[in-house]
Amino acid sequence: MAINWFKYSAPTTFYPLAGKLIPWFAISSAILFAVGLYIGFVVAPSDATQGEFYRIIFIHVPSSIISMFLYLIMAGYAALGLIFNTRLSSMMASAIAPTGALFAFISLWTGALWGKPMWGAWWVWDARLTSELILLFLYLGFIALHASIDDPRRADRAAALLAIVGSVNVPIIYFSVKWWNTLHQGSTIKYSGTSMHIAMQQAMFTMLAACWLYAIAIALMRVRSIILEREKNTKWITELAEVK
Amino acid sequence: MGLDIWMRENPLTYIWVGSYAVAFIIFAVEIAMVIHKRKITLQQVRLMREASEEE
Amino acid sequence: MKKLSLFSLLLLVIRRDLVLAMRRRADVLTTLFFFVMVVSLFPLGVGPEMDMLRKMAPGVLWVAALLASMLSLGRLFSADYLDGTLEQMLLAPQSLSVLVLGKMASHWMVSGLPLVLMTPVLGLQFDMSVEAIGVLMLSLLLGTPILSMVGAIGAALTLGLRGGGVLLSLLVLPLCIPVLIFGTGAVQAVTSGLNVSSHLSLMGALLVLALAFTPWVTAQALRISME
Amino acid sequence: MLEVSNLACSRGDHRLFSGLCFALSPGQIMQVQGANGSGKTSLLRTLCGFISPDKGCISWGGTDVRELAEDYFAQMMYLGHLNAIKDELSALENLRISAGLSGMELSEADAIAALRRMGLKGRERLPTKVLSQGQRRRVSLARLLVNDARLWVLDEPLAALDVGAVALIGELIREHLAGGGMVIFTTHQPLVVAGMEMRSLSLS
Repeated sequence: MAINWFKYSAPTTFYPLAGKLIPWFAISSAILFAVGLYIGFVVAPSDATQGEFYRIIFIHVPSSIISMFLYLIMAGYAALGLIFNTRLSSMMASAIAPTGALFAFISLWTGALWGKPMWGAWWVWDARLTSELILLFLYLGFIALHASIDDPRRADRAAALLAIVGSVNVPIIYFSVKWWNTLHQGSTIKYSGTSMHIAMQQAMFTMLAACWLYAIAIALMRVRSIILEREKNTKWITELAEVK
Repeated sequence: MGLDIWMRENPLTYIWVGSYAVAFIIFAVEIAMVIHKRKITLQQVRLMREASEEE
Repeated sequence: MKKLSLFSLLLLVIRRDLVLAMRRRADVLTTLFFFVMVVSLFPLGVGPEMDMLRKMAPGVLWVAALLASMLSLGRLFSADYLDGTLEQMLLAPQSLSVLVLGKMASHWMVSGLPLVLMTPVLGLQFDMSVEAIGVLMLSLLLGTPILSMVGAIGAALTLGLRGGGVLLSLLVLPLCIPVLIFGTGAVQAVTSGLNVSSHLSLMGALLVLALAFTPWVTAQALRISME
Repeated sequence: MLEVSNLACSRGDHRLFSGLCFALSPGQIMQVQGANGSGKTSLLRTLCGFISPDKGCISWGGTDVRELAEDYFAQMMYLGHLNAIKDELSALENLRISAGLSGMELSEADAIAALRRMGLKGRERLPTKVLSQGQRRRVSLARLLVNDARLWVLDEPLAALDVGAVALIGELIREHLAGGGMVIFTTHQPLVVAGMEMRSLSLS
């Protein structure tokens, strides 16, 4: 069956579709959070070396992973918007940015909380934490640039270019930070790795899925507001049920 | 040092209050902000529509 | 009338910007003074222990160079933007990327090269060894052009915006981190008796990469900002 | 040569014009008219490719200008509100550099001749910051003399000019049209081009 993807790339069809999808994503995200927390705190045993503290990784690792992927997805949407001049993809990019930044922040926060009992310091210049911090700066740069340009089209295009340059730079930054870290014999976060208990893995994957669904739901909610705002002069917006 | 000892004695509370609660508060704030934004935008759109209908 | 070749176009832009910089010397000198001053403030802030200063020197000089180049980046396109020359550049029938490359090159000669030349004096303030100063100069020589080139993208994106200068630093500084790491890493390697060629060749690779892509990206950014 | 079809352009939320169609053939001149804010400058900037239109197409010799890109830029020249001259440079340096930016190597003798024709005799080597507004505009307009572009896009070329200079511009445009050139311009002052039919396009 051939699906006409272009049909869904128009704000007119995407807006109601997103509205219908949001509750599903939100509800399944909430259920998975509950399941993940149950497995993570009740089923999974405490770790031999780290005691109970390792349980932070159920939120720390998913938020790190998601913050990195969201940057790439955001850059991808931004690039689509820049190249094919599609309005919706630029809107998606600016809807994803705040969520990505918040996940980066959560990852840093939980990383610090995990570091305190492990190393006795809130902040350690570990390669992964440092890269995460730089990632947060990149998100903030994207948001700040988008916010300081008044003309929405120029804002979209300028921020898109920045996101593309940033995503090309992310691997370079990551490897240089990693290299810098090994040079200075810094400590590197090591998770239980291969010896991870099956329940720990289940908890981690459930939480990861829950976070993904949350990120999708919130990004869709935000993009609906952006669509409303940008297209407020068009006819179809004034005919929407919620506007009347 | 008080915190260090307390932390070792109550690891689960430390984890819960320190990371999970913070994460969920952040999520809640984000959701509230998005809902608020939608309300404001809808209001604006309605105002625009009424203004154009009066013309 | 003769058609200009791309290379002579490049030289024309470089020469023009250098002449303009020479006629507005104050701008060039402020950047240099800023660099010297920031570097000189560090011993006052952290105390005069020579051991610690010697260890800190490469990082301090590199960060100061980074900040000094941010300071001058705001001017890279703004004068041309305000007097309309940028419009004419966008209509250049030859390559806009070449014009941009010329502007990057002259920006480096005006704001990067003086810092490199100033380094030995400042290195002595920090009691650095001769080899360390040599490597530091070499790493700055390879690295400051990258700062000018990556910075040009930010300068083009923030053209004509309110608070452009601060925003520019926010956008560009994270992108410059690898340069900082390899630059200071090279000096630390030489002081601890390790081989510096790997750091410097990585820096060289970054320079080649920047040369290949940044002029084009900056040209696109300028087109976006002129709309 | 220059064809514009169904062009629409907006600034922010505000639609400036839409469904704009016209064509310009060699030897023709067109004045864009309209009140302030009607989009005259935006139209000219769209023709230069600074602004990408919302809808419609601009073609040059039958090909979309976005495809031609630099080949199109080689055949047109734009004079905007801003003079594009540097205060620190002399009139001569300014003229030679702007010719250079448009890809031409201009000899000193040619540049001086052009500046003299613009009535700047004796001021060629002064820094432009000591010149008056009108004289600076003349330096900027001297580019018309040292360019072989076929299409001139002039935004308010007569601003700050005295009667003599206006007459001179009229003459320059007539020569350009006689040589098969095209001109599209905006103005708030009357411009007489002897013996040429002046077309007009009004934006409302």
